[in-house]
Amino acid sequence: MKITEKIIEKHGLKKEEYENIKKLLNRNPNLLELGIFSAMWNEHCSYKSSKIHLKKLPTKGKQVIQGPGENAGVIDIGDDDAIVFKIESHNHPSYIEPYQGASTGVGGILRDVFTMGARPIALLNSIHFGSPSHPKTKSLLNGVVSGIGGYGNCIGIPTVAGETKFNETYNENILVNAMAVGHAKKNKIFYSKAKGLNKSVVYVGSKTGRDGIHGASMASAEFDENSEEKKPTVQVGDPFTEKLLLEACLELMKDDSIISIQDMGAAGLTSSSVEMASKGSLGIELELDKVPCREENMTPYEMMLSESQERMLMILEDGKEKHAKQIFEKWDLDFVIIGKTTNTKKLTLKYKNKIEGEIPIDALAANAPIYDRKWSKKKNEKNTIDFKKLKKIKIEDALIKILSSPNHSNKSWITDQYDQMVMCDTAQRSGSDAAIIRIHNKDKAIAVSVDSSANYCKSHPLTGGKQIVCENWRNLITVGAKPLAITNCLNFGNPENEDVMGEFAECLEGIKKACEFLNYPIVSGNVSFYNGTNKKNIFPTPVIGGVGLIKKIFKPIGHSLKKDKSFLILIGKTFGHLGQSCFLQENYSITEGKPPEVNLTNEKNNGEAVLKLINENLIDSAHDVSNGGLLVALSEMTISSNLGVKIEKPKKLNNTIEYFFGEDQGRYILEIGERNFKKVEKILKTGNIFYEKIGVTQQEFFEVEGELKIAKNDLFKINNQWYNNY
Amino acid sequence: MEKLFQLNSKKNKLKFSVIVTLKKDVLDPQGKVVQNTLANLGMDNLKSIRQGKYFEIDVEEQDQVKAEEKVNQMCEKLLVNLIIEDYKIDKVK
Amino acid sequence: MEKLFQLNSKKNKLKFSVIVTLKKDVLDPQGKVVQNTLANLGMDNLKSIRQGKYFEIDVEEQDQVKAEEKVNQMCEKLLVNLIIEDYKIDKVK
Amino acid sequence: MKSCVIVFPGSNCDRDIATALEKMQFKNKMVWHKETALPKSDLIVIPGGFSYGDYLRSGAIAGKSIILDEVIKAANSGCLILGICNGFQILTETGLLSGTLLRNKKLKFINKDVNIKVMNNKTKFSSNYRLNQVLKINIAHNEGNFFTNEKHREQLKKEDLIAFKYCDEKGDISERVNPNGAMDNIAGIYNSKKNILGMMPHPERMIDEMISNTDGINLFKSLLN
Ligand SMILES: Nc1ncnc2c1ncn2[C@@H]1O[C@H](COP(=O)(O)OP(=O)(O)O)[C@@H](O)[C@H]1O
Ligand SMILES: [Mg+2]
Repeated sequence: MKITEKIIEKHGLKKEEYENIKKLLNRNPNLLELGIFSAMWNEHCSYKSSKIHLKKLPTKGKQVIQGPGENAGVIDIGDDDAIVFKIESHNHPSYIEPYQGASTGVGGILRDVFTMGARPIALLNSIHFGSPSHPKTKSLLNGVVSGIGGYGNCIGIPTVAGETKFNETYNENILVNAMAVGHAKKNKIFYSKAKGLNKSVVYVGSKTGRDGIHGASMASAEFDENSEEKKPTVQVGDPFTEKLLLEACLELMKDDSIISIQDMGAAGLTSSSVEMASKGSLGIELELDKVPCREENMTPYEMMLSESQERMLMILEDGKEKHAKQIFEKWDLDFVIIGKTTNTKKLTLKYKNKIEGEIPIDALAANAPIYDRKWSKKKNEKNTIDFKKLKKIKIEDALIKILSSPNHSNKSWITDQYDQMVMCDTAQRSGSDAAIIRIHNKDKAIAVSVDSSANYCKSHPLTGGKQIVCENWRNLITVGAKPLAITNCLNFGNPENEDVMGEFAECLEGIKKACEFLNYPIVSGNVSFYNGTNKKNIFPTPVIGGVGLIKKIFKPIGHSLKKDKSFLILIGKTFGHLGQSCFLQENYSITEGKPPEVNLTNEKNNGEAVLKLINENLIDSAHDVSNGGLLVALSEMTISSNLGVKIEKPKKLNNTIEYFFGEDQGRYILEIGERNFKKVEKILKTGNIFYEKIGVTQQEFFEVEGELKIAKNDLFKINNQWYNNY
Repeated sequence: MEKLFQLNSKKNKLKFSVIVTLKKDVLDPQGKVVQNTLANLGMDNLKSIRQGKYFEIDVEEQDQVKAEEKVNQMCEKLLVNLIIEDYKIDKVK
Repeated sequence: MEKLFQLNSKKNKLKFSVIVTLKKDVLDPQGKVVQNTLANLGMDNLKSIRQGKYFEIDVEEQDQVKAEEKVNQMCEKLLVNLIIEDYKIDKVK
Repeated sequence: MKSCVIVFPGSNCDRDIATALEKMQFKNKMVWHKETALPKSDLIVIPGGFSYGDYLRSGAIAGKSIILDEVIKAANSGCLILGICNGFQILTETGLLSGTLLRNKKLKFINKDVNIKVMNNKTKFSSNYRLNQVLKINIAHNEGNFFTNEKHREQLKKEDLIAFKYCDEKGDISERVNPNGAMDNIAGIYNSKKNILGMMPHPERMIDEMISNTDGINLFKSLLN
């Protein structure tokens, strides 16, 4: 079969890349080999546009056991416990088929975590949709939410936190990012690096079908006109099989049978075998006749590029095959030795006793292209908003507008569809700043949260990058956890566009600065480029997933108010920054302006002070002030509890709108019992932390003196109607 | 008069069945498990089983062509996920 | 010889369809929601809709009566919950 | 008191119930569904989860496994059987309990804490509760919409076989607080000998103040009496 220009193009390879392939091979590739190159060299597997930027990120720290480069990151949480976690995007598949796209996204990220020997203990997600009035949004939202729930609920891992946002920038390209967190024993982590010659390469899990072979289907339709047209098929998730795979893997991992293990994710058998061999500087030989297939007459090309779900590749120690097979058969799963490791440093593919393809591993991995793409710096936006020209609005009306908007409405319509309690260690469910998961049978816990701020990142990528790391950090602090490390999912537009690449470079710079300052390293992540349509790229949307540690958990602290007549204090200075605020967006549809400054020193000091207060058991509830500002944060505390608040009129700022809706960073609201107030003041004063007493808790009413007084139940209703009516 | 009305109302209703099946090559996790279970229950000469959905739809409409068009719309708008499923409409007598 | 064998193997397989529906007096929450949703989508002359399951079963068996008996057993043993569901077997050509 | 928990492929609350039983001082064993004999037990628990992925009908495939023959034998000889959530669905599929669990009326999975009312406190499962006591227990299911024929419905009432009903905080039972459409707000039922309890809410999730509350504890304590 002749490799035409069309075929090369259909495989997403550039002309120069094809020339490069020929050079590396010293000959022309055949179709199978071309398919393999195209899979390994695409953006998703090779990170060719992002690699040089990602290299700059801080990935080390005392707490880091394994940074980026493995299936997931691993951190130390003391004793013999480790936490394994990662976030991944499934944006494009979810737009095509929301239920299956989202559910296979969850399945994929879970495999990344349990391949490393961890039992998954929590799922999170960050989902972004287009405008609620866009005709597709409703069914996409429904499909994605039930897909996420469908997978997590069935496999029995609690979905405990996430974020849901609407913005017309995602009209044609929604974002579905899923994060999984697992628990492992520190000395029982499994890696993907192959070791040893002539070891059995074993295929386990589901059978291989023609799922997601895009290049293949298109190419074959082109040059094989007589054959029945093969449509690209959507991957269907099978959480039941994944549950079996999870249990079987963990059972086998109890002893030392496994040398190396890798899930088959994107580019399936190809990327898993190449990755194992590449890390171990070995070769791999596969006999494709042995691959368990679901459909008849599958070709080597299809087997190598299939993205069928719920499959794994393992390399086993000599003599352990029988024992391992027994375990997988107990769980009704396929177990087949399909090849062996070699010293050739080549990927060798045999089919029907013939070598159908042979490629040096280095050509696929180490020598994959890397691009230093052109990028341009974002021009500083001038703060053009003339507040005097805006129509006057009452604080109460503005607040109601925000609380009843799609972006700020209560998310229980979503979270009630997720099993948050299975495994019985969820000490704090969705609804607070971070979820808390207790480590099974111990009295320590981890806190988890995912965050993004696309508007900030669009307006000023550098500040936006810093801000999301800080917001995520704050969310863990407010539940009393020491933030340890993060994973990140970088959702951006077309990297061949200089502005998009600029957003990427600057966001990353911001993330880097904040992570370094806060000693909050990045241990895993994922890049998703090409989000958007030909002409319109999505807003830059990096998503941060953080994990923190609560060394000894007594009672989970959240943001719902606990006692009547407590003091409410605000940590951090309020300047009243309204640029990029949701006050302007929801009330005036103004999206211009700069995001609030991020002062890393203040962030760190304020956060550490709050953590100290919580650790000394002086705080009854805590909430960070972010999107929406002070009044929205106070409303959230009220709505999630049985109490109201009575807030004093601000003394210094004369513009109450700025005071109540400004989105200045580094701020927290704390509820403190009167008897603890002196102690708290002392600690804050010694730490040189700016704070002000803003009011007290009370029964029944949400009140700002002289401005507004709303019954608590009404506030609840305002916040809870949107999803139910949508 | 009474009788005439009844007659009319009978005529007004047309009944259709819709069978929705997964497209070829799309994974059918349910079918797989059901097949294994049946085999375990001793149903050895079962060759293959695939599971789909079935709808019975009554439409208030006299014109069969129009009615079928309605049913078709229901399939495309809601009942069928066209990306992974095929469907077949039949008139029920 | 080759040909004969193929012929036989073709004959050996019989295809059936099974339609499983909820009994009349059993609540059909799914059908109800689907009906409401369709009404909201503007499908106003929808009279009623009920949802069921559909199976396509291949049996390795030459004798149609025996084959149908097999399918019937599958239904009674697993596919149908006889307390709440009815079923109907058809031969597919 | 000896207990055992039957584990099917896809069960996912098996560890949770085992943890609860052990915490409550039961001597518990796990039983894989392919086993052909049960350990000697006073209580057999069929746990929640998605046995066989809930494919076909929830509980249907697990209901056909060989170990269920042993469970049926044990049930007939008076052994206590507790089916939670998917376990309840399995019990109705095997006929150990009558009725069935249909899709939730809104066709959505529901996970939340709901109030249920103790309708009978004279059974081995409920003696530690007060009659009409209101409990707050977590539910998590797709198919919890209890349905049965009129005859069985009458029998449930006449013989006092309704274990729990969905209600509000005060104990009022109404359609408004019915999370899934269940007939008569029924959340759990007994067989006529009252040695089998099937319930949709998860008592094993409510034994620890740190995680939720302790409203589930008295179910286990009752069993220990
Ligand atoms: N898709 C989702 N999945 C799970 N939880 C969600 C989802 N969307 C929102 N939540 C939960 O709703 C609450 C509010 O979310 P958000 O306003 O983004 O919180 P924050 O501003 O503190 O990050 C959080 O507890 C979050 O975990
Ligand atoms: Mg927050």
